[in-house]
Amino acid sequence: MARVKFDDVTKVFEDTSGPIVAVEELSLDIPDGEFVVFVGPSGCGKSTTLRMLAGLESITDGEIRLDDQPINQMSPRDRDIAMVFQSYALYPHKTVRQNMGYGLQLSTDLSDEEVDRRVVEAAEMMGIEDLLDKKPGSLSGGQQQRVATGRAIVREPAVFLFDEPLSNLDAQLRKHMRTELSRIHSELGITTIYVTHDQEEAMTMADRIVILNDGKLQQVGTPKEVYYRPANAFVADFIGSPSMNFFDVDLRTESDGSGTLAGEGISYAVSNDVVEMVGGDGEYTLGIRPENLRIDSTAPDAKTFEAEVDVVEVIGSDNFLYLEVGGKECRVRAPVEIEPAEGETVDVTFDESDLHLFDRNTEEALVHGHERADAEPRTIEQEA
Amino acid sequence: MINETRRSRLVLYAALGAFALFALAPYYWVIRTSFLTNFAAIDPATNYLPALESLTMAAYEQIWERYNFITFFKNSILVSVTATVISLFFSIPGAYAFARLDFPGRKVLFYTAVFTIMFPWIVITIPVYEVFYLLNLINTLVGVMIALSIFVLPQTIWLLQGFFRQGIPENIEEAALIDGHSELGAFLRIVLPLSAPAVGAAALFAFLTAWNNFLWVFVLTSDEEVRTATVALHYILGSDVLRQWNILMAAVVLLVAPPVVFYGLSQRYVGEGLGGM
Amino acid sequence: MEESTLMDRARENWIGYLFILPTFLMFTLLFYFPIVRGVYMTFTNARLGGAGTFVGLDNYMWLLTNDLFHFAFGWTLAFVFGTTFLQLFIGLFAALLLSELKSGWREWASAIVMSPYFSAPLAGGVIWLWFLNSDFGMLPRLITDIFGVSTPAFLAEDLWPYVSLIVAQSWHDYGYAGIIYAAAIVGIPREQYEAAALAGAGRLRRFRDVTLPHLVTPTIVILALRTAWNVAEFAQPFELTGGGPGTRTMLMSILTYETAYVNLQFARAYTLGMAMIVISMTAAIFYVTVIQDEEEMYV
Amino acid sequence: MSQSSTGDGESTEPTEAPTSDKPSRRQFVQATAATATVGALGALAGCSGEQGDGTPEPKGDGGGTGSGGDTDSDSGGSESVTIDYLSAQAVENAGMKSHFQDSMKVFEEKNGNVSVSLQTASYGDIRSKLSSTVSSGNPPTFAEAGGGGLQFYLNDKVPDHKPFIESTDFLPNDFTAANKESAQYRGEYWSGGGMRHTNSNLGIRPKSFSEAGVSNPKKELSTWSGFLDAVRRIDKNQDIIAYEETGVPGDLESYWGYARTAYTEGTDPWMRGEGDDKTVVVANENHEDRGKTDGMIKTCVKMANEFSSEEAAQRGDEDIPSLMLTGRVASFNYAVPTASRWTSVKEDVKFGWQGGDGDFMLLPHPKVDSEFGNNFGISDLEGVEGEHGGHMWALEQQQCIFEASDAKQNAAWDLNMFLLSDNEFVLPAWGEYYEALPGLAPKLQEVLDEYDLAQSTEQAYKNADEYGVQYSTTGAAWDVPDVDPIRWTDINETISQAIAGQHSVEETPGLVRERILKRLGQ
Repeated sequence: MARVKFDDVTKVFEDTSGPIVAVEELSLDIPDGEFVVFVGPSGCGKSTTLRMLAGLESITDGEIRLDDQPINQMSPRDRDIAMVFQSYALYPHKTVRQNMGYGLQLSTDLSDEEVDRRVVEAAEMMGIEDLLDKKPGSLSGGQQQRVATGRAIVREPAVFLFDEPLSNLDAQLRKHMRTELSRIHSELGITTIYVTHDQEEAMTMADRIVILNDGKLQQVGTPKEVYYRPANAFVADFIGSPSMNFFDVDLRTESDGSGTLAGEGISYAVSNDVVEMVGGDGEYTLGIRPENLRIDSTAPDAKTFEAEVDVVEVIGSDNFLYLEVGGKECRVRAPVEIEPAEGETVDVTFDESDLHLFDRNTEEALVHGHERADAEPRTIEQEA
Repeated sequence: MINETRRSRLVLYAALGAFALFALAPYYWVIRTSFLTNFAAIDPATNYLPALESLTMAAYEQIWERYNFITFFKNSILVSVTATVISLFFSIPGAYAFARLDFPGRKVLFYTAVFTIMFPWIVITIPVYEVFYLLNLINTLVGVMIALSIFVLPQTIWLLQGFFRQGIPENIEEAALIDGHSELGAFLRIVLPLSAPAVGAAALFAFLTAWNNFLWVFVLTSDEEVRTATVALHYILGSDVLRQWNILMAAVVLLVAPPVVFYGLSQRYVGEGLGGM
Repeated sequence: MEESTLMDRARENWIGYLFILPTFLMFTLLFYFPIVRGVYMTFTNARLGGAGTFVGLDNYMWLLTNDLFHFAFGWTLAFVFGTTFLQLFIGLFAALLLSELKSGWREWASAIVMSPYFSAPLAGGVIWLWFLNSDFGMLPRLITDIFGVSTPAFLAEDLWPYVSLIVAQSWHDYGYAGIIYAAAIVGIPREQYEAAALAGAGRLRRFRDVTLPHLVTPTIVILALRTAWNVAEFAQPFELTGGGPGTRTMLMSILTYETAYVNLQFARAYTLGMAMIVISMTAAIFYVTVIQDEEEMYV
Repeated sequence: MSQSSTGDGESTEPTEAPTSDKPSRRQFVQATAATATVGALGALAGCSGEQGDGTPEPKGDGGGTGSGGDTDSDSGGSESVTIDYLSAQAVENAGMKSHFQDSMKVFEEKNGNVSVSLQTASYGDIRSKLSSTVSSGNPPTFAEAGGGGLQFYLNDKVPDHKPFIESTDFLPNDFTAANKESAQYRGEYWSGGGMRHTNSNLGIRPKSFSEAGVSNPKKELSTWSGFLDAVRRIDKNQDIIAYEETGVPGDLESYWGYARTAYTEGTDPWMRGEGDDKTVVVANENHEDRGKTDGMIKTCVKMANEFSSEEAAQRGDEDIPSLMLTGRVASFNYAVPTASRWTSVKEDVKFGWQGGDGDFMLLPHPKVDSEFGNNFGISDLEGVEGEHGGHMWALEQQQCIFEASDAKQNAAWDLNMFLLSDNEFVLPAWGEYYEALPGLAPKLQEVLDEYDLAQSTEQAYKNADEYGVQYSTTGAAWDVPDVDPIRWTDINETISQAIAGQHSVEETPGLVRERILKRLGQ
């Protein structure tokens, strides 16, 4: 049980071509028992952060504290952590039982019976009690994953670390394991840090999501926060699937205080509220999620723009429409009854409360439509 | 493997047969000669398959009488085994460091090591002799052992680093660190036991290379007492007068048979993974 | 952000250095020091027993104007080219054939087929000397008996000594390529062949589309290593033709040996050695460049 | 006074003599220091071994021709020394090898405090072996250094041998002519002589020659014209190589031998003149003897081209017995006294003519007659007449003492005298195990008296005896430092290349000349 604190943590790798900053001045406070997911594209520094916490990478600068105790100089075995690797890293020459019990034998002075009791307990929890006497080589990927998780559970550590543990599994199993891991977390209540590049995994599992890019912290927040109030265009783009549509637009203020967002193939009238919030004319990036776009020929013209249908993907629950707007692709998640023919021109609209506006240069978020609209954020399910 | 037909099997066997012939025909002529008298070996009247009664062990007997082959073989075995052990002792950690640890200068050091594999040895015989003389190791078995250990070291490192790079699961040492091992412990208790097959293969190659080595043993010794079988063959060949083909070929058989048989017997155990990649 | 000093980094990675240190001490003793010394000697006129004085680039001038060196350099390149590729192809062919056998049979067959590689190179020279001997050798006798024609002197006549040297060397060393290829081929997942077969690919096409792509790295390794080793090869060609007849098959390695130990001109021998090193190191650099790319895949 | 000791001011009095073959600590320290100065290769050894006042102190009497046994009284008092002796002769064949091993024990018994560590290398390897040992400062005490010994002497690795030679009352007088010529360089003795010599002669297969109509080989084959005639007939009518040149550069001593047969009185065919003032005869347009020398070079190449196998340029002499005994070669010019070369191939070799049914017969090299040039189409030789003669191997067997302590050097000299003069070693060595001519002239008769020798051995002895000065050691009389590269590379390699078809017959002498001159720095 522990609280994890990152304090201006920096990691620099020396390379022949010069130093590479993998993590830059990361500060983060993770309270005891929280399930935190680090997410970001590959190379963003999320794994490095995790490995620094595990003690597998040295910390170039800054401090990591575990329950207020600095652990920078501590060796991995003294940190009271357990880690599950993407490759599982099971010992091929040991049985599942030995694999799971090995850490306990090395780092505690528990009796063999006690170790075995805990191993069996963890195995039951993971549903692998039948596999205890097999060697990893004869197990399927999913089974190996369970063993690796079981090996971490047995340790009853202060912190669980997961480094992309599910990315070698097929989609079905991955979904299943997600709920499994969430269940285990709620059962054990151990602080968990989980690294993934899959935003869906992050959204479904995390108490809080930490989004990293290029070694820099982008945003920390609950899944809803990062979904509805992305701090910048990167987060907006990264979270949500299919990802957000972006359009370069100029805001022209009308005499009545309202305005029009105009860009290539787009013209959309916005209320005074929005104009007020952005602070007047200028160049912005308009972001709008596919699930917030609607095909609606009845909507007012000022809030509609035309688009040509490129491709229609029927996935059962929804239809994914790929449209062309001003030469750019625009993705729409539409209800099943909306199924335009390819090549058809349709009218597209959205609610003002769903728009996001970003500074075109800094990419910082300026306006989230629903903030002023005061609408209770709708969940994806409701929308569907 | 797929769509087997009788005909393609036959073609396969025929091609393999041709290959075996190419590989073995020169050996056959050597073995045949070694079991004949010197004159019968050069007599055109002797058939390809000599009559049974013309076969004789005379050449081997003479070799045994004339040359101290027991000493030579004893030396060969002793230095080859020692060189194998020493080179493994050095190369296992070295190759491991090259393959799986990351530290400043690793690449440069690795390339310098690779460079030694490809170096034409004949160019440095005299300076090497000097070094060994300064260390008082000329004409000693210890000197030969050291020289051969270093001689086989580059290729052993090369083979092992390839294995460590690909044959050991990712992150396994890190898992061990987290489980409570020190870095050294992770290497000794986890990585090493996993490397047994690769170490076996590297040992085989090291042994064969040491056994077959001519140049260094030749340069560093002149006493018969410390001569190995390979160098002894050269001396038998090089003596000005002796061109007794049967004896020469018997010596070749004695020299070539152990490594070839040894390889034949052990390669199925060490099998694949010799590639060094 | 404070700068980490060299010492800090060394301390952080102590285990890596510790693991490598013994090896490098050994290498220094037997490689680096002698090499440096040898390079120095190329700028002196050191001879047998004589320390030699500094002569600048004289030895290199001698080298550049020496006809035999020109010939040996060219022939060494041809020899290395011929042997390396022949070893590569024979080895590949052997590995492909062996991969078709069932495991169990395969081990024994490969022990036989690869066996020449495990004989001492010195013995290889003697074996072929005897096998090709015009008067008592097996091959000339077989050819005469079967075809009724007299054979050329394989080690003396026309282009035959060149062919013989290349074939004998290839005989001895194709096993190296064979073993590496065999390991690579065994490592190719069966499913890939089955997928290709389902897609209607014939044997040749499967080889091209499935096998070949897996053999790129091994091929580069074999090419580079064998190039360097074939340059350095001494024992076998020395026993087989010794550079003769005349000096018609003089290789760099034999010329170096003779300059050092017959003419006792060490400095010149080392200078010749430098030329060998140039060839080997070209291969080495090529190789290092390639594995560097390769290695990045692991990072 | 050893050359190397001159000005060696830093020599110190040894506190104790080394008692084993390990280098003394002092040597070790010096060697280490020298190596620290990079580039001191070769400078390591020589001077460091010198001890005391630098003058080796040979003892008075070498022990007469009978035995070197009773002379150890002043070779270091009660000190015992071990000397390293590097020999190629000791491994020439099996019999020789055991004889050497036994003889070393005999020697040790006769010289109480000396023990010998016998090291061996074949003649093909002894040169490289010595090079590496001497260059790095670890020379043997005594070695069969051959022509390389001269190099070592000139580089101060080998002391002046004159004090040793003068310490005996029968040297250098009892040396064979070949040893006298070989052991000295411009008047200085750099070696203690060679144990034995062999000479090159004509070898024929009587069966082939009698079939070709030869009935009195000694007469009919005594001239090149006669020999050529017979060879031509054999070449035409028999399925055999009529004449095989042993044309690998290392075995063209055959040519060295018969090159002399265009001359008389032991005139050197290649080089004349004192000291550094050398006149090279080969292809020398201004020299009256040019035709004789060039003519024999051309004869060599032409004989090989017309009669020898394709492999002639690679043929080593050791191949010939097998070939002749299986009826593949009818004649060659590299026949040596050593009959065991033949019996080791076939036990019941019929030596000598045997009414035309012999397996192998040894004759003198044919001598050039006035018609030969015309007969063989070599205009240089027209009208030239010469004598029988051949090459005498003597340089190759020269044995040198290397720089070492006085006690070791003296022990080495004792060993040299033992090998030269002790009948217990000499007679079985050259009469039984390896038929050859002993290095001391008086021993020849003793060998002849003691053993019943094969025709080939006896004839070879006779040739050396009868045509004395014509059987000389090629190169020994030149007195040039580069004698070995000139003989083996400039002359032999060039001729071997010609036999291999790399040069034409006509251009060969010119190339030989060019290379010799370059070597001599002229």
